[in-house]
Amino acid sequence: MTTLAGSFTYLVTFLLMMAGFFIIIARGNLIKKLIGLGIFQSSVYLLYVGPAKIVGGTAPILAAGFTVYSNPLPHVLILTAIVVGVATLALGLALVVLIRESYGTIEEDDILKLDILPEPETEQA
Amino acid sequence: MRNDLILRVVAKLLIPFILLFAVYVQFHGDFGPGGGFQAGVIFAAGIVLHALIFGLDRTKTFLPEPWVESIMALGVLLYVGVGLAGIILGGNFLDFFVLDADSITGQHRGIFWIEIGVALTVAGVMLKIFYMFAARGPIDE
Amino acid sequence: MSITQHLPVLQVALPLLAAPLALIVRQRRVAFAILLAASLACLAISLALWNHVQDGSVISYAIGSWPPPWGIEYRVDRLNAFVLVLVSGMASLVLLFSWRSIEAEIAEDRHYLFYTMFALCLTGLLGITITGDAFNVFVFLEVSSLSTYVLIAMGQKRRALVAAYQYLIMGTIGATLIVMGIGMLYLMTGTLNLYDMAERLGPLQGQRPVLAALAFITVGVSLKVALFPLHQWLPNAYTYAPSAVSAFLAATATKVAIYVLLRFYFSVFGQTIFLDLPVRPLLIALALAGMFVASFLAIYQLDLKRLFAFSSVAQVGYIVLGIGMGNAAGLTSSVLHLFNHGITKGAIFLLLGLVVFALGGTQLSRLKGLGKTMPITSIGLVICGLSLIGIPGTSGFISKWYLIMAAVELGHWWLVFLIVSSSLLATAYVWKFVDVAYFQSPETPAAAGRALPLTMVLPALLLTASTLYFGIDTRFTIGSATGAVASMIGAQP
Amino acid sequence: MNVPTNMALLACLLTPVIGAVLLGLAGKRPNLREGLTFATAGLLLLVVASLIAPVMAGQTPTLEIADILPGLSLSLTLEPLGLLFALIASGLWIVNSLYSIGYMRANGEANQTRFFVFFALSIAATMGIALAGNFFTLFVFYEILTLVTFPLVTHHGNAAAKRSGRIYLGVLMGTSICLLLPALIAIWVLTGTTDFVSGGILAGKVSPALTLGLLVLCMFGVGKAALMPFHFWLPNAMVAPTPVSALLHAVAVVKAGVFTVVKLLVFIFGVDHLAQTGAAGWLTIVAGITIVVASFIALKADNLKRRLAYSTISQLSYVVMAASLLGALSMTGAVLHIAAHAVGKITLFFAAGAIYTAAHKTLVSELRGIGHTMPWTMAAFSIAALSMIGLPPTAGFVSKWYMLSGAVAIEHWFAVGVIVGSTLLNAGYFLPIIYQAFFHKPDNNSHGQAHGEAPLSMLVALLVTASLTVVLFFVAEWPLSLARQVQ
Amino acid sequence: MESLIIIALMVMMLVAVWLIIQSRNLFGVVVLSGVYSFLMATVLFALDAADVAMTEAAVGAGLSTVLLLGALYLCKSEEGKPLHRPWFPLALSVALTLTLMAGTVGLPFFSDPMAVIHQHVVPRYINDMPAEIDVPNIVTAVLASYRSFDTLGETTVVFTAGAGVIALLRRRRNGVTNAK
Repeated sequence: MTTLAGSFTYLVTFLLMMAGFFIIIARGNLIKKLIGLGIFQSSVYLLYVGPAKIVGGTAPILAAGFTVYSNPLPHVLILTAIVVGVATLALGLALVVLIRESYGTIEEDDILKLDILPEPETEQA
Repeated sequence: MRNDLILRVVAKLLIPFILLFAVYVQFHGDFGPGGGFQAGVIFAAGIVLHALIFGLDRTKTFLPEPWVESIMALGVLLYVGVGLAGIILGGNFLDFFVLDADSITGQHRGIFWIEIGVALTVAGVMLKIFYMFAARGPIDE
Repeated sequence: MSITQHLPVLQVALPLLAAPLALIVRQRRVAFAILLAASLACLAISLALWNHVQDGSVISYAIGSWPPPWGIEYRVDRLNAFVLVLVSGMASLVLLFSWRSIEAEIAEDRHYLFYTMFALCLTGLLGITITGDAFNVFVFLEVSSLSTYVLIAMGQKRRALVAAYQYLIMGTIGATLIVMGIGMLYLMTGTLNLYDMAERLGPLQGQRPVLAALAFITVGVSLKVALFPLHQWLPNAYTYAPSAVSAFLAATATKVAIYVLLRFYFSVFGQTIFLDLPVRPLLIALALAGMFVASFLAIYQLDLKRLFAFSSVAQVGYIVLGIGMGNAAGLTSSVLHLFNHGITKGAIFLLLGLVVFALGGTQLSRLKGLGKTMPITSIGLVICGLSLIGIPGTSGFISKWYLIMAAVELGHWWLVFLIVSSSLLATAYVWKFVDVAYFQSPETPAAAGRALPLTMVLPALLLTASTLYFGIDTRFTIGSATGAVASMIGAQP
Repeated sequence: MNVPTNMALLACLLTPVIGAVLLGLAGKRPNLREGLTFATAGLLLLVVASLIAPVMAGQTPTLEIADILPGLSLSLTLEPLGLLFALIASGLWIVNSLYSIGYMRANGEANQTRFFVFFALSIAATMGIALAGNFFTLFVFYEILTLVTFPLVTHHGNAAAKRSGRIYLGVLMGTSICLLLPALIAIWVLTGTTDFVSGGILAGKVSPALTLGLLVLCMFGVGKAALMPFHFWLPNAMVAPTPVSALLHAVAVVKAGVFTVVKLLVFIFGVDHLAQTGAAGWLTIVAGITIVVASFIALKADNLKRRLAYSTISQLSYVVMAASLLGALSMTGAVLHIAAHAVGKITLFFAAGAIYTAAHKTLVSELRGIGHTMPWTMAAFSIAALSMIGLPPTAGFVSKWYMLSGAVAIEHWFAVGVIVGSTLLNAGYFLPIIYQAFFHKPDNNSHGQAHGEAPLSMLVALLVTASLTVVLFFVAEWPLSLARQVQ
Repeated sequence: MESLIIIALMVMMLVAVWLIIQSRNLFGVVVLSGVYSFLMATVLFALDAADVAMTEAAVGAGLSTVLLLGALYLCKSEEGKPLHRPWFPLALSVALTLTLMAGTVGLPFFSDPMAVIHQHVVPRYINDMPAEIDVPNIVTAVLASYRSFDTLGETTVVFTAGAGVIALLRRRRNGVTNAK
């Protein structure tokens, strides 16, 4: 098995990672940044789950007639990772909503412009 | 769309099944894919559907916000409680062997309860988040 | 079975229990009481653990009675016992402080949520510190991070929201990089237990994935440490967060991140890894850059909170510099400064909390003549400032002493010079406060704010006093630090 | 070591501190405050004096305060040199308080309580330096002294005070942290100790080259010794009230500097070690140059206090140079000169302050005929000036004599030349003042308004110190006996 | 064969991501991200990670999309600004990725049964679990018993998110109780 064919999951992992990272730093829209962040996080799934697969094996659920199972441990870990992802997204979006309420925009550079102006002495709504 | 008859009827029929499916996923988790987390999400989805069709206020009548908050907390409490039970019964934290004379049964018991804890918290949180977002109208200045 | 052998897990379980309880009661007094009890218990536990491991023994606790590496192991040695003491101690003090402090800064109906979040943050930090399982580190890192974002966003100004958002983005990137590194290590070793990992990495030294994992983890943790140039999130976060939160974060969050770095470098990879990658020169370079650039930026700040936030970035430089030098003295200085600077910065931000409480803000323009209006507070700030500079008699001097000693041992005289000259920059930004507080008179003669409650003054002064105390009586700090370093270097595969 | 003497050491440290606290509390009632100042100062002098006997008897009382780091402790020890310094500081404190009270009240200075409190604290720090048992302890108190004198230097709090305050802090802290601290740590790393041991601790442990390096770090690191090019903080500190200048120049700060220099040369580097390695040769040259250059600047200065400041710089370098000659005689001279210069220079500043208070004059050129209106002040001034020049019957003569003969003894003709030459320069910038003061008629132009002597307390103070200058000449034997023990 | 399906799905994922990068219509982006998550779920399923797939489908494709749409609705912001100065970020991310990719050479190959991850800790989960815990779904066993503490942490993370959202979005009855 050649290196490339053997490591295509890794290849995809890093392509996704790159894409997500690019969206995060290149895009000014706060929601889009969060989507990029989501892609960045999800790239990890493949890093873990990819190598766990054994061709010809089956899902790690004991059943008669199967002897080869894929590796369950990475699955467990990634379950956690997914949950962390959505938790982060929820908080991020909550922040975005509040930012929208108090700044009136969710474009990064507009916000930075507003922050240069002196702070209106009203607390955030 | 609140007063779309067909939608209401379909929902009335659908929601119980969704909740039932949630329960199935919850307890079938030991055998097939699924478990507390997925069950919690599906359960929340059912309630959310109800809220979307019959309106948030009606949903809140049988599932008020404070309850939801308490449910999220109860899930974690239950989980930690199972852990501490392990200590009280002379094992380590989250030690399921000691939960029953027969260690296998003990394991099953422990898994059962913590899965419920997970389901409670997840369902509670998902609902709460939905409530929070729904309670905020779009902003216009 | 005695309760004592369950102390390691209770260290984390108690605050974890306190969080949902605080949410259920929905009542600030009860929530506060629950949390104070929990954090004091944590402090007691951490001291007991610290005391237990001082003879060099290691406590290992198998959660669920599953032996490592199959189950998750809690493992306490002299290094993380020391950090546990710092974290839980600061938590108790800051909590006491927050009781009145948040009244002025957070809406009444959110106080119980503040305490819930605080409990979760504490849980996360303690969990990171005590666990012996790589993935568990990540999970609790997220618990602490998520709660931190919320705590920061609870600040009064709307900029707090943006600060929290920026931190959320950078923090998540960091955490993801860390989990990637952990994943690679898992793929190479097949285990997640840090110490099992260390053994199985032995024969793999120098293999590319291991080095890549090192890179991932270093960068990821550096984001959390706010190591220059990955520090952008820190100044805003510290500036706009509620006072109590700033104090707690400044004293513990970055410190725990540094602990993670130490743990992975010395307990997992082992020092031989440094032969394969130029990590040390890199760390030294970044640390120096941070020390100077951040100090320079600090000099030009107009808000005292922000000024000291930048100084935090600079001080992190000192800690990382010690790691970069990597000899016993250097590591000792890092662990020492981790503790000493935690105390000092905690004190500073609590004192600033007093200023906010009394005057409503920390812009230098508001602080003219502070030496007259709030004499004790400003003297406290001056003392802590001296500790930042490293004047003898303060705790800062002790850690700086070891740092310079490390450089002398290595014969890096240029480094000695750079270290001391950077502390002159510290003098410059501390002077800035002195100038405003003592040489400028307030425009409005009656600038004296409202009376300060004892529950706020007490923790602040206690920390200020200990800044001085640990500068004179160093048996506890140096004893623990040297012990920690011994356990680190001993833990090499 | 019997308990009482140890406790006496601690008492030396604590008396002024406690005094400071009480002063702060008594702030509201000036008379009580001043009374406390005297009580504290007197008590301190008694405590120090009580230590003379044991030290003369050859004891060295020692006291461990705290172990800061393994093998590095805050500890106090008393040896002859320290005793001499402690005596000077505590003795002159009394006189200085007497003077300060008059000065502060006559000139209606603000924040007098703060002034007296920090004055007491700086005395405490000075005691710490004098009694330091090792280099580390000395360094600690050295820094503390810088910090507690800072509020005194910036007493007026105006722009000028702030500027000179920043220079004061910058130079003293910069030099000590950037040069002295690395040297200290290096010495600790190399030898494993920083204790003051007669004969030094470097001998045999450190290569000549490294010794030279460390010496450079230490000598320039002690910014308080005002060795050029780190001297300029001293003239800048002139903005402070005159009692503070007296403190800086005579009682505490610069004395602490030269004291540190001698202490390091004798007890850390070791005279013999330096002699063998020849590492101290450059120091003689630098000190000599400082003496001459400073004297020339003094010659040009028209502002009286400025002239005195530069005279101080050159006088300090006498001590440094004499010590750097490493001969027994010159060392004795150096130690003695610390005392001689102290009493002399404090008199001069008292006089300058008195003139300012009574006649509001600060320029030398304004002093024509002032001897007629302020005879006592100018008489004292003249005596002190003679001591500075080094003429009998004053203390300055004795110390200078020892230094000169020390230089001759080891045939170091550069040093001899410097001493002789600078003596002429000293005469050059002091004698004209005296001559004008007494033998010119006061020119009755604009500011010739009638004025008498300064307030009594000030007059008394400066007469006391002036007479001390003379007394030291006649009873030079017992300070000498102390000084001789410093080897 | 299996591998080919997986690769095909992955390619589709990459296409979805490419479209996400390109598009400025936020609504479209959100939908696309849902599609992406769904593809991810199928990939995971093809990789025999049934539980993960199910979760990703429910959470990634379902919940996240709902949340995003909700936020979009609240923010009333459909159009992202045009991409500005993309070259520096692009260079940065490419450089980062290449360096990291270099590191992966030497990781175990896809579906290599001899890889250490299949050899070390896991065998006990697969072989001894029936005797120790005896539930058919090994993932459940590991998740709920062997590594139940991680799951506690996971639950705590969810709880944190929930409490956090309350703390942030709860409408204030009274402003900051500042005066006193």
